[in-house]
Parts: sequence; structure tokens; C-alpha cells
Amino acid sequence: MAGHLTVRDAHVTYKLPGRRLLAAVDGVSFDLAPGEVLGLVGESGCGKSTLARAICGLEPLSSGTVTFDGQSIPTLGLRRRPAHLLRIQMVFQNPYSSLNPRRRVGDQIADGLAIAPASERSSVAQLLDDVELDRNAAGMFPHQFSGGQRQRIAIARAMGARPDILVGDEPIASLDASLQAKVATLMRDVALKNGASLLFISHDLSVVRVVADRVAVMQAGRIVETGPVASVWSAPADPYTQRLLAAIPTADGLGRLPAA
Amino acid sequence: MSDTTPHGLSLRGLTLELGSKGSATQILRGIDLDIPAGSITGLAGESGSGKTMTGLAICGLQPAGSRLGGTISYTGPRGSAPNLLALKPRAMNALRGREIAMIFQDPTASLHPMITIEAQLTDGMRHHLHVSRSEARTRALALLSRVRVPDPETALKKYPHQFSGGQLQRIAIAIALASEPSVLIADEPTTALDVTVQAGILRLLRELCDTLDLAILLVTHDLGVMSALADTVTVMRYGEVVEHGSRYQVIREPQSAYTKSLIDALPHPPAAVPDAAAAAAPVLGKDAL
Amino acid sequence: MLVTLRRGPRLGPLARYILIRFGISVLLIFGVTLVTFTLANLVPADPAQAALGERAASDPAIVAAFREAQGLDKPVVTQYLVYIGHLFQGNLGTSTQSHNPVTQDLSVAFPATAELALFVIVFSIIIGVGLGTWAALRQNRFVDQLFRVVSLIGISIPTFWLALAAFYVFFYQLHWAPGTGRLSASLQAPPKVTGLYTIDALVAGQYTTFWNALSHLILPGLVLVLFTVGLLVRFSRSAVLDVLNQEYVLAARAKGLSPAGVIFRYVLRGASLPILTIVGLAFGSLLSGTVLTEQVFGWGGIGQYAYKSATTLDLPAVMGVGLVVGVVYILTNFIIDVVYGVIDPRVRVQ
Amino acid sequence: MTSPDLRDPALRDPALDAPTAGAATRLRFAAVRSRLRLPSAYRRPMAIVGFTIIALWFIVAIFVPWIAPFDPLAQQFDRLQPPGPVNWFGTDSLGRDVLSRTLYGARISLPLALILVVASAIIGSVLGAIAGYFGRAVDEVIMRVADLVFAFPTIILAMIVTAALGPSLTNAVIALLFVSWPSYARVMRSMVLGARSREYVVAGRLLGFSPFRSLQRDILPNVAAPVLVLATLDFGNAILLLSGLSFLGLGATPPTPEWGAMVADGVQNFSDWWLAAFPGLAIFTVVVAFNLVGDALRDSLDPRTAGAVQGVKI
Repeated sequence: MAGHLTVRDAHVTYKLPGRRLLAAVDGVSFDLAPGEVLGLVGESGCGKSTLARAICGLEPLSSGTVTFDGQSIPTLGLRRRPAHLLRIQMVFQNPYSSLNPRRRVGDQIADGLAIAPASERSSVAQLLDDVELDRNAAGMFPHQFSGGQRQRIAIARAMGARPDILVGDEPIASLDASLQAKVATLMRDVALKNGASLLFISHDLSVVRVVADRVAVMQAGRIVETGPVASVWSAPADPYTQRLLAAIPTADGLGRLPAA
Repeated sequence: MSDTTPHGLSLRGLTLELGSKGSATQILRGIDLDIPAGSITGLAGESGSGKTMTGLAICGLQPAGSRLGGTISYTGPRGSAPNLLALKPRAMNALRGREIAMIFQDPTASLHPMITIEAQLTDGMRHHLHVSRSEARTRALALLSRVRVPDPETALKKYPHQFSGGQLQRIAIAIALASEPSVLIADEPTTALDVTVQAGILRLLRELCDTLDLAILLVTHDLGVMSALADTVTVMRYGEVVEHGSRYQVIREPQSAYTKSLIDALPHPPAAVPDAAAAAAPVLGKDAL
Repeated sequence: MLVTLRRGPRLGPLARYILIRFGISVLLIFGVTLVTFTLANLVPADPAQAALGERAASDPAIVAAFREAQGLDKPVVTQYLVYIGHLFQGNLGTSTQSHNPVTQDLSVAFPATAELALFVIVFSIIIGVGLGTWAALRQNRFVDQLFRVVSLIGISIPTFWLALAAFYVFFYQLHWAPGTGRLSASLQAPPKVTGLYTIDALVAGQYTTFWNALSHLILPGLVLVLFTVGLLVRFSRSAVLDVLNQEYVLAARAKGLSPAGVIFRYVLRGASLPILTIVGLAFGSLLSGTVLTEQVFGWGGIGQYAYKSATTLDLPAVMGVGLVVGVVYILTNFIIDVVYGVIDPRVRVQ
Repeated sequence: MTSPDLRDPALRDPALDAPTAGAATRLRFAAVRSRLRLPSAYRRPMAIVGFTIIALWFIVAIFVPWIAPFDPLAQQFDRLQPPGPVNWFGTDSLGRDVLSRTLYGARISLPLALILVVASAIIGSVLGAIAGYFGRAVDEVIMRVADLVFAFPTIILAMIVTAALGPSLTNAVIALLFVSWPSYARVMRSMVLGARSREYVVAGRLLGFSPFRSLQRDILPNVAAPVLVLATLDFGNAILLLSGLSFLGLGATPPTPEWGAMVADGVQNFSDWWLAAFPGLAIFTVVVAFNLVGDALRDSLDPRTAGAVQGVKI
């Protein structure tokens, strides 16, 4: 199966006012194998979104490499995105700004379909079925949908392109708590059903645990721990991961305060 | 009222409607809720359930042009009011911040970006308690230490953008406590924060509730936070209370179908925790029942 | 993961911010000299002909002498450098119409306009921001609607027409207002200190002159105030509305502060940046307005001078006016930028 | 709106049910700008008044030869007659009918203002969009030129430019074009900058949209509405500037029946109020009308200022 993503010693550095530099991503390496679901977890400012953007060619690397099936990923400047990279697609955090408010849902999903190889091309109706939305949705505009529904539309649009890799950049962070696990699971199912691997980025370790096979924990631009999700969850090795896990309040009705 | 009346707030049949008489929207449809002192009362619900509006209505900060009904009675160490809704604006304003304080979801938005922490921390107490500038400053330093903001002396001179979100929320809590209120409305106080930062704020709120005998209304959609902090839980939907009970009862043995669906949607429903372990588990903070 | 590369000169953030703004202003002023100079050199109409009149212009010798005297025979770049060199000596050239140095003409006209503009801007800020805030606090009620209508009229009415109408009604018909000019003909200008008659008269203790100068200021002043206030009411209303929707205002109300405390300490401070911006813009349109009204009131300020020199193709004078007004406007905006930095700690960081 | 909780359905814009209050505030403009609700804008009473006035003036401009009682240039009456049964608006210093001249003035001001606004909106928007989307050197050059234009008060610069080109209506329009494109460029640039990083634009690029297609499909439709509002409000401004230049003698030349120039006639014959009163009123009504319509359009784009929301009680 094609679609192997390799990240080696990636650095992304921003210039700040006052001649300071911010190393948002500070030497990150990992692999994403075809058909795998990797959860990337960390708190705000840890560089996880920057890393996701770098993988899609939206941020320039200051050093290191990101390769997709052996080809390096150039920064998407003012050129069109090279054809082979179209097989990496992304679902964004904010369902309220990730769809063009002035175009019909069906047309936007069709944008994804248009770049899929003809032999694998699905249909708008099929994609709407996949994300459990009514087929009539195609004729409507984004503002007629709730946040959770919009995120499903965004997933359908990305999957229409038949990507090898689907990147979800905090795709559930803006949703109501009762929807988060549902949408995350849907995303995993749709990706795997269509033969894509999933890079699922979230600040919420408890949701990542439900969808990911493997998890990487990021702190201050570095990956501090990586491993199968079950073992990281039950026996975290890194002190930061331990803190992160201990801080999650569990809805057990027991009134236990999380460790600070 | 006699001294035996328990301190705190009591809402009875609270209604709120918005819009003109002809096309009014019912935001709250008769809320009954008790917020006793020394306890954290949780108010849960999804977007649009009216839980935030309930908190605002208690403070008299409902949107202009909305109409309130029902009663909100208040009993505190310094006095009581049979119905806050019947108070004149001036009287309500004297109560606001003094007896009933509020903290908001996003401290970067609820603090004024162009005013120093000292000014924002002291203006409320100078207004309500009529203390001198220097005394206000002393109190401010004590408050900042109490909410564990490091280096209070320097912190007073700074502006909000110079702090992290967690520190800012601590400062916002200090501002709310500045005039020694007896009721604190906390509207999604940790939703905008990272989980490790959230833990610290949750512990702080618990500690303040216990040591200051505060009546805290915790408004949140996060059942994890609710389970960690609240003593009793009220679940709202479409402006109505659908369930009310002790924390354990609402989260572990929900009666209404809606609460059940909320709990089942969690990535790790509480059923995963064995009941035996639950019974034996050490419980921090107070249990309401 | 913050790394400090090099330390800059030891300047506070505010000082550095002001220095940067100042540098930008200086660059803009150079740009302005370039614009005025270029435009003046674009003139298709022959300035020699305009200055000398038909008959003299038909004599090539006279024209050549004129061109040489004005430096019009040299290459453009040299002309520009000469122009800049002269600017540094305060030399803006000689008006082809009045035959005075432009600097001298402007030194008479400038205080006249400054007096009018200061009078107007001070009143407009007080009235405009006050009414705008009031309207925002009473959104969609009667006062709000009323102020909206007044400000709409203010920005929609042609200034020059309003000036004329005001003059006709209050001077010609009602005889309430004094006639044209800055002082009645019977009075002498007070000894020059600032060039502003009202202030100079007070300094000299000439109270009759002071009241007379003030009474001359009122009508042109009010005409310009109506327009400027219209602008300020509109924008401060929307700036205040913006701030009223901020959560920090809700938080301030939750503290139980007095309504006045919330408005003055929280709302107006929050709205101050956009209001300052619009004050800068209003100042610009005020300068434009003076050009259109000074003519009607025979005010003898920059506006009237600009009008005369533009219609007579008096190049040095046009360049001089453009330059002076441009510089004044840039400096005003520089001051506004500095005030930004002082009142908003976040601005300094950027 | 006083509540931070935009999640409450009654408080939020129907287009928007954002999950968190913070995100909602940020998103509000995106969601709101996206739909220009023209019908409701035109249903506001003030907008109807404005729209009617504009329509009447355009009808006058088109059909003036049939509407005006007399030839605007013919010097056929006694000079400086006050308004009367024959000459409703009186006659001017050359014995021409002021009413006919005022009506014919619409034929001059309206088309010129239209050309001016459309041209400066197009030039400014294109330059602003280019500057915002492509950034770097192009952006620097375009925006520094705009800054320079902004360094002058409008009419002063227009006056200098007209003086340099020579007084005529065409040159006045050129001069005003020169001074009015930068405001569109600034608005367009900042909106394109904002839109460029919006997630749906990035999503489009990831789906292989070329920059041009992205600009045309995702960005421009979503930033067009504010530019339209700006242009509507600017129309009144254009009329004021044009007539101002003519008033100063830098625009229309005699005997053109231009409103500003006619008011200037009134300055010469000061006691004959009707000379200036009627052309001045004509300018005023047109400008007010465009401002009314522009305001209504802006309000419909930005519900914050619209009637749906009550004020904040403090």
C-alpha cells in the first residue's frame, strides 16, 4: 500500500518581535504507516498544529525532512499543489470556517472528488452516506448545518479526494462534548474504510485513546513519548505524559479532583 | 429572615424570554435551583440549553430587552433579599460584585487588555468597600497570593497580555473575590484552558469553596469537570431542568434519557470504573449527600 | 523555546515604538515632497504663460529669462534636489502671483487656519465622541435615531453650501454674525505671539479684540463642526458598540461598578483606539473642509491660499500648500500613533 | 448583545452556531459577511427612502430633456429673477432657468460619480487583492503608494492634481480617482489577508486550487459585500468631492450646469439665495440617499449595529 509518511528531525521556527525566535516544532521524527491511526496529543502551543501544517506543506521547515512515499514535501507557496501531494488531505479545527459559506455543500464535496483518480472516484451521495448525512445535504449551504454536521461535510470533502493520509487538526475541539467521541470515531472509520491512514491531532488524550492505534505526546515542540495507545494510557513513561493523564477529570461521579 | 435560613441562592420558576412580545423566544422555562453556601452546584447542558443565561440572570446581567419571571432569593451573612428580580437597578448593582460575583469562560476576553491588573483588581473593592488606595493594594496582594499567582508585587503592575491563560483565570478569580462575596457564578471557568492548567483551577475553586464557605454555581458542559468538582448536578435542556440530584446519582445512575445519552456519548463512560472501586475510592472535597 | 538572538539598543518598548513611528513619518514626509514636486512638474499648462500673461509669454526672451529664474530649464532630478535643498533652508520658492516668498505667505495664512481648525477639532471631539457614546448606550432608542439623523445630515451636506447658507442666514438676513474675515475692519490684529488672534488678544489683554475674533470664529467654526461631528458621532458610536459587546464590559458590570465607572474606565478606554483613528481622519477632512469654507468667509487661511494658487497655477505656492498640509497631517497622525502606544500596552510590542 | 454565550439559539445569528464563545466572536464576521441579505436591507424604511431618492434622480438624469421646462444653457429670461410661476427656481445672472439647470446637473454629477466610484472600486480592489494575496514586494509597493496618498487630506491632493492637470471635469475625475482608490485597496487587502488564512481557503488550496482559482472561487465572493457597502457610501462622497472641486473652479467650466459650479455662482451673487440653494439641495439629497442605502447595507452585513439587537443597559 502506498502512502508512507516519514518525518525526520523536523524543525519549524518563527520569528517573533524583538529579534527572538520561537521553535514551534523542535526536532520531531515519526512515521505514519499506511492504514495506521496515529494520535498526536499535546496542549496548546506545543507545536502539534504547526507540525500538521508542515506535513501539508503549509509551513516551511527550517530544517529536517518530511517525505511522502519518498518524495519531499515542498512548501505550498503561490503555486498549485503538486498532484502527488493531493493524496494528503486535512480536516480543520473549526467547522464554522472550514467550509466556504457561499457555495453549496455538494459543490464543495465535488471539489474533493475532482482530484481523485478516476478509477477510485466515489460520488457526492456516497460520501454523504459515509459520513451519515442525508443526501439532500448536497443542495444546501453550510450555515444550514450544525457544527457536528459541518465537520462531517469537511470529512466527506477530504475523503472525496481519496487521500492516502487524512490529517485531522483538532477536528473535534470545537464540538459539543456529547459529539466529540462520535465524530472522532466516524473519522477513523471513514478513513480506514477508504484505505487511508489517519493522523489525529488533539489536546484530548481520552478521545485519542478511543480512535488511535498509536499515540505520540508532544510538549514544547518535541515528541516526549510515543507508543501503542493502550500502553501509553495505562503505563505512561514520560513525566509529562503522566501529568497529562493525571490531569484528565474522569466522569465517574466520585468527585475526585485531578492531580494538578 | 431568620438566622436559621441556610445561606445561598434559591431560584424558583425562573423564566426568561427574549424578543418582542409577539415573537418572544423562551430561553428559560421555569428553572428551580438551589445554590447553598459551602457547596458547588453544577449546572450541565449542551450548547443552547440556557445554562449560561441562568448564571447571567442571577447576576442581573441578562441581555437588555429580555423579560424575567419567577424569583431568585438570596440569603447571605450580611443580609438577604427575598427576590433579586424585584430589586431596583441601583440596589442590584450594589449587590453585584459585593454579594454575588462571576467569572467567565475566557479570561483573555473578560479582562480589559489596556488596564493594569492592579486597577482591575482594586476598582471593585474600592467601589464596594470604600477602602483606601493603599489598603486596596494590600488586599490585592493578599488575594493574588491566595489564588497562587507568583510574584504578586510585579503581577499588579502588569497587563493581561503578559500572563498565560491559567494565570489570568486565577487573576479573574481574585477579582471576583475582591469584595468578599458569598456567591460565585463560574461560567465554564476551565473550558478555554489546557487540561493540566484546568486541574489547578479546579483544585483552587474547591479550596475556596471549602475555606470561604462560598456558594458556587459551576456552569459547564464538561461532565468530567462536573464529576470532579460539583456536589450536586442539575442538567438542563432547552431552558428546562431535566434532571437534578447528587453528583454520584446523576452521573452513575441517571434517571432521564437525555442525561443517559450525554453520559453514553463520553469516550469513557463511567461504567468502565468498577463500582466496588468507586465505593472504596478516597474522595477529595465534600460530598453533598 | 524562546531564544533571544541579539539584544537591540537598550530602549524601552515604548521608546522603540515611538522611534519607529517617527522614522515612518519622516519617510512619509519625503514621499510627500516627491509627490508635490512630481505633480507640479506634470503641469501641462505652461506656468510661464500663466505667470507672465499672454503678451509677455509671446516674447521668447522674457519666457527664457523667467524659466531660468524659476529653474525650469534644468533637468528634473536637479530641480528636485534644488527643491529639497531649499526646503531645508525653509525656502519654498516665490509665489508667481503674490511675488512674495511662499514661506512668508504661508506664515500669515497658517495661523488663521490653525485657529479655526483647533477651535473646530476641540469642539468636535467633545461633542462628537460624547454624542456617539450616548447614542451607542441608547442603541435604537430615540436619542440614537436622532443623533444618527443629525450625523447623517452632517456628513451629507456639502460644506461649501452650508457655509454659504449659514452666512446668508446669520449675516445677511439676521445680522447675528459679523462679516467676513477674522476681525472687524475697525480693529487691528493683536501683537503676534502665536498668530492665533484669540490667544494673542488675551495675551495682550485686548478683550474687545478677543471677543471680536471669537465672534468671527463662531460661524465658520460651526459649519465645520457639523461635518466633523457627523463623522465622529458615526464612528465613535460604532466603536463604542463594538466594545459594549466585549466580555470585559460584562465582567466589569459583574463587579457592580457604577454605570459611569464602567463607561469611562472600561468602555471608553476600550474604544479609544478606533476613536483616535477617526479623530485623525476627521482632522484630515477638516483641513479639506477649510479649503471649501474659507473662501466663503474670506478667512485668509491656508484653504483660501490653496484655492487661489491652484486656480492661478501658482506652482511654488501649490507645492508649498501641499507640503505644509501634508506635513501637518502626517505629524498629527504621528502624535496619534504615539498616543496609541501610550494608552495600549499591546501596541508597543508589535 | 450582552451575553458571551452565543450558543443560546435566540442570541445567535442564524448563520452561526459556534461552539465556544471565543471562537464565535472570531467567527462572527466570517459568517456574517458571507451572506449579503439584500432583501432585508432594502426593507428598512430609511433604505427605502434613500433608494427612492436615488431612483428619482436617475430617472431625472435619463429623461431630463423631457422633464426640464427650459434649455439649461439658453439665456432667455430676465437676469436674477427670484422663484416665480414661470421660473420655479428663479433665474441666474445670465438669465438661465435655475430649475432646468439643476435638473440637467444630474446628468453631469451622477454619471461622473458612478464612473468614479466604479473605477476606483475596481482599481483599488484589484490592487488591494493583489497586494493582500501575493504579499511581499508587490504588497509593499502598492501599500506604500497608498500610504502616500493617505498622507494628504483628500481634497487638497485632488486640488493639487487638478491644478497640475488643468481645470476640467475630466481632470477632476482623474484627480479624484487618484485620491480615492487607496481606501478600497486597504479594505480589500485586509480582507483578502484575513480570508487567505481562513480554513476553507486553505482547504481549497489543499484540494489543488491554483491561487487564481482560490482567489476567484473562495476569496472574492466572500469579501465582495463589504466593498459594495464601501462603494455605496463612497458614492455620496464622490458627489461631494466632485461638486467641491467644481465649486473651487477646478472642475466644471462655464456654462456647464454642474451643481458645485452653480453654488459658486451663488457666492458671486450673494443676495440672490436661489442661485445656490437649489443646486445645493440637489447635492444634499443625492448624498443623503446614498448614505442611507449604504448604512442599511452595512447594518445588514453587521447585525451588531442592526435593529435585531437591543442596546446594552449599563
